Amino acid sequence: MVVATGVKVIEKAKKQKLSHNSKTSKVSAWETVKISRHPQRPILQDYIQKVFTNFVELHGDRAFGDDTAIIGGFAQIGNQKVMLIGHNKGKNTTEHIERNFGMAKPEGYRKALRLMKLAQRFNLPIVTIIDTPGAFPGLEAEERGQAESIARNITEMANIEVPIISLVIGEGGSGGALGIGVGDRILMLSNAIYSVISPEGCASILWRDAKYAPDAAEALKITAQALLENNIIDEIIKEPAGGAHTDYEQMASEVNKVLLRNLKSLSNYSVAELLDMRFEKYSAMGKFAE
Amino acid sequence: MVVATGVKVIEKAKKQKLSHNSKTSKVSAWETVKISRHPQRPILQDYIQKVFTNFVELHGDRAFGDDTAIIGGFAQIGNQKVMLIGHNKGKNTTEHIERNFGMAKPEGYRKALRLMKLAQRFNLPIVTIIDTPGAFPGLEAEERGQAESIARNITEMANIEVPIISLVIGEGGSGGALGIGVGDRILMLSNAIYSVISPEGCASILWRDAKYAPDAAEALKITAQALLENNIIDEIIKEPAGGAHTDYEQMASEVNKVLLRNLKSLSNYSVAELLDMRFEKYSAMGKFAE
Amino acid sequence: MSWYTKAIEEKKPHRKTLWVHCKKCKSHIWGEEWEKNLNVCPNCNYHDTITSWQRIELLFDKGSFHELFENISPVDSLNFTDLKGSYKDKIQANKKKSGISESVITGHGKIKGFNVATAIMDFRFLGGSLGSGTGEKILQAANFAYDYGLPYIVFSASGGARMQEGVLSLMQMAKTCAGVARLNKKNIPFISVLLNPTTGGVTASYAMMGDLNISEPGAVIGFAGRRVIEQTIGEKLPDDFQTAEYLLEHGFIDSIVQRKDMRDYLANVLSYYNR
Amino acid sequence: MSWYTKAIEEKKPHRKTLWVHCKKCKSHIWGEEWEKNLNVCPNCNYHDTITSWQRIELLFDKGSFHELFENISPVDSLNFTDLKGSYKDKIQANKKKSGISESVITGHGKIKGFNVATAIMDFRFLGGSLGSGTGEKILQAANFAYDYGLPYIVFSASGGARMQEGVLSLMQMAKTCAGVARLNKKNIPFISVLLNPTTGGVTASYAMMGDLNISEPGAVIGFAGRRVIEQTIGEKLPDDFQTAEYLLEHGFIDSIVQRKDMRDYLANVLSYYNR
Ligand SMILES: [Zn+2]
Ligand SMILES: [Zn+2]
Repeated sequence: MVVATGVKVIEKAKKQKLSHNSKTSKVSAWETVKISRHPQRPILQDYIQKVFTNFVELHGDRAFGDDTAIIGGFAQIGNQKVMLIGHNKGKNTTEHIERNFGMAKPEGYRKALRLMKLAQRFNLPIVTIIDTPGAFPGLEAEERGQAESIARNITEMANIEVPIISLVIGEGGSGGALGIGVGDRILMLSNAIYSVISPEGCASILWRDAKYAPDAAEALKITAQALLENNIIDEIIKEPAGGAHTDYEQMASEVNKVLLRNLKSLSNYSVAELLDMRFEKYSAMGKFAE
Repeated sequence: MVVATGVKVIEKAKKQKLSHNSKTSKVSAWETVKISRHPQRPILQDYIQKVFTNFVELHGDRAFGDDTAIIGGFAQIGNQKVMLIGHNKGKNTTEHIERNFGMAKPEGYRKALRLMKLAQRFNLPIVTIIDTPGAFPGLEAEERGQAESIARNITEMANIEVPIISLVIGEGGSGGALGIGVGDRILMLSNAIYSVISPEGCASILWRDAKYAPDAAEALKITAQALLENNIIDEIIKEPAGGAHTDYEQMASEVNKVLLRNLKSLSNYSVAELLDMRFEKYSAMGKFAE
Repeated sequence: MSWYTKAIEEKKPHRKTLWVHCKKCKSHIWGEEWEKNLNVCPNCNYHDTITSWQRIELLFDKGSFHELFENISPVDSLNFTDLKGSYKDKIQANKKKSGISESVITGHGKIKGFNVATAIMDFRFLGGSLGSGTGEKILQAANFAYDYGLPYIVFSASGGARMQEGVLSLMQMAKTCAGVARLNKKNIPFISVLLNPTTGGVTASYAMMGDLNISEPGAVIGFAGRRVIEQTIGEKLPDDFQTAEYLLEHGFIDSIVQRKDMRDYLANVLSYYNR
Repeated sequence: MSWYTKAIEEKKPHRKTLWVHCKKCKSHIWGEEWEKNLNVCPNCNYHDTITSWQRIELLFDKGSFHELFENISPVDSLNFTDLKGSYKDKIQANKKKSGISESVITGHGKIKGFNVATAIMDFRFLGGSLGSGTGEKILQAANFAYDYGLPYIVFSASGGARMQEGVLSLMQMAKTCAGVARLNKKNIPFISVLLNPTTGGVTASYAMMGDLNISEPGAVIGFAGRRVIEQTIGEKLPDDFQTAEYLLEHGFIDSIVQRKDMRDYLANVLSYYNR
């Protein structure tokens, strides 16, 4: 059912290709949103299987629990060993519920930070995979410090002494994405989105009605292309025509190639250079008048 | 009621002075246990008022809660500014319950560690005051990592880059005491106790009956004098005749004097020297054959 | 125009209101009394919003505050337009309304003799939202603290990230926290004062990262919005949810300080910094 | 006597038992099958205790293990005597019974080619309790790891602190953790394997401080005793309370590994250490 709807969206998107945004012949922002949320879109689990080998999953935040919305562990890509950390939405209704649709709680972010520090101890570069509608907006999450856990990750990631690559594979939902998304390279799949607020949320605040989500999506500049132009991300990984879900193998092979290239280029820097570059990178973010 | 019993104990203790342990004219280990638990014995609150000035209490572990069984904050002793952290049992039934009888939960130990790291940032020596029957043995405390929180404190205290002085003012109850008790100087009031297990607990395991607690207390060598002889502690602060509760002012003045002297002597070392000495101190603990 | 003149100028519009209506207890308070009481209700202790300049006047030694980075102001880099108009127009309107050019004032000054770098958010300017200009100023002030080895105090009052700047706004969370991270590494104290309200992306970045997190009574501090959470869990939330008192109990706030005591409290805390 | 001979010698008493009675599912298993299955019940997967030397044989490359600090043994420094006799006599009896002289074997060896320093606790010796000798050996092995830059793996199986040594025993928690703290500072991995049972002061010190905490299925791991907690809260505890599975769910264990897979698992993890 969900799948069918998703497929329909894609068909519609293909048809509208030329009509809506003709001068660049790209799909509209809202259509990109739909592709990024496509029920058959490959998720972290798929990349673990197709891009990485020898995955050793590690569990727990050492304080409260093990949040299954975030997965992490040792993994290998080619000959390169890394710490892999990412949101996992799950592939079907059972898994969606089990994984809380990839919406992490404080213990998820704290597990992620623990594993990043473990990566530092083992001297392994970190790859984070972002795919979440956002951090979980629940009572207990709030009580246990949803804000604190994201804030701490963002802060400590600035000081982590190994390379960090973040890749947005689907939805980059606001603080919930950024909580594992501070790095030396920010990559996005070509139909992924990254936004400060969901288009629906933005529309219901600024347009006073969620049905204006397509307008909000457009205004928020959440597509990979727009983010590249605004110097938020470093590189776009091209998806197969029709979207990542149409060809898992090709998608995986692209991701593999681009990750390896970026890992290699980051391996040339000393820790001090790396941290300076990371600081400069984030210092330069944003546009203002002076 | 409780008070009366306590006072009776002391009276009894005084009478038995010569009978029980005549060759050293000291009270027995079990009588010391009773003095250390005396309901009118000064607790952390009293020392905060009488030894320290300008106390700024700081709250919270930044992850789950604020455990009132452990109090911490900036404080001044003489002209010396410190981070003060300690168990607080409370002074009456209402407070006992509120403070959980000084039995801390994981969030208490985590608050303590947070404040120790804050002390490091502010470059303040740390004074910890120990007075607990033990860490709280509850279901939720266990779930949230009672063991982990104590283990982490013990481990990280080895690396804290400011001087640490620990003073046992009443009961030093096992891991619950040690969780804030690793330091460069371990001091004890003369009627305080420090034990790996409560005499009652030890008796019920090794004597198969808690009523043998006095024998267990003797066997466990839990008095300040015995611990000094076994090189566990560095110095005993003499209590007023009859126990600390008989003269708060004199007790406070002794504590003040000894803390200041130890703070001064520790201020002479570099961070590297301090950590080396601390490592050597703990490396030397224990007796074995080779 | 000196900081002091600015603060005085600002007060004028308030003086026009003869009676103030307390948002919490609904009592009517004589305007002058309200102001004399630092915009705190004498009846119920409700701590109402004050402007950045009022706070500076309240906290800093007379004449000691020096503004920095004051020329930074927002630009509408995404050409963002919603139903109510363009972000560009909003910026102009907010500048005019508030007399300041971003949602934060940054600078350095003395609190009872203790030198600090500081950033004071102003809820009047686009709801204190975190835009690129805000982030730049908060980072620059952190860098100033870093360069001069000064404790850094940030006073937050914000509805969160500034939607009209899209992901550029989101990234200000990382940008400001990168500044905090450098202070951490150099063991320079960072004190966060979370004022009513501090929510969303500001709470989930620098505001929650204080070596000390301090608040005022009753301040609302949270990540997700109350309504969103109620929709998610399908229940009504407790009344004190996301108040400073609630956060203290849950371990995220070191202490709640009355507005009138804040200056003494901060000075006292600063006196413990020993480097 | 070489380590290998020791391991072989040790097995003999087991061979005497023709049938083993599984403590969990109560089935009777043919002794040889039980042993071949590494003291794991082929019926219900119950992981029964094995001795330190059996574990060494199971995990380390043949002939690669070298024992260190083997002469360290307990002394009765407090002249501790309870109803059942003196600690001195207990030490002798335990030495004789187990053929080892403390509750832990320490040394270095190779796991599928990866060099490590290691400590393997033995529950047969005074319930694997943490005495001064135990602490000394665990610290010395940590120091060996520190000096040679080797990952350190500790296998815990312990009832906790050794009461008969009083506070000397309690201080072994701090002593061993001081060793772990030095490894942390030098970024040398510390891997903790928590075996059935790991409780009390051992759980509340080094055993819980692994960069990775690993366990075997069903292992009991806890701080306070089950009975003490039930008395405190006045309720019966859930059946799986303080099992490895329970701890995994609550965030304290990275993974639960079958005994037969432990060697491969550890080697795999060690392959990720990149210094
Ligand atoms: Zn009011
Ligand atoms: Zn069985």
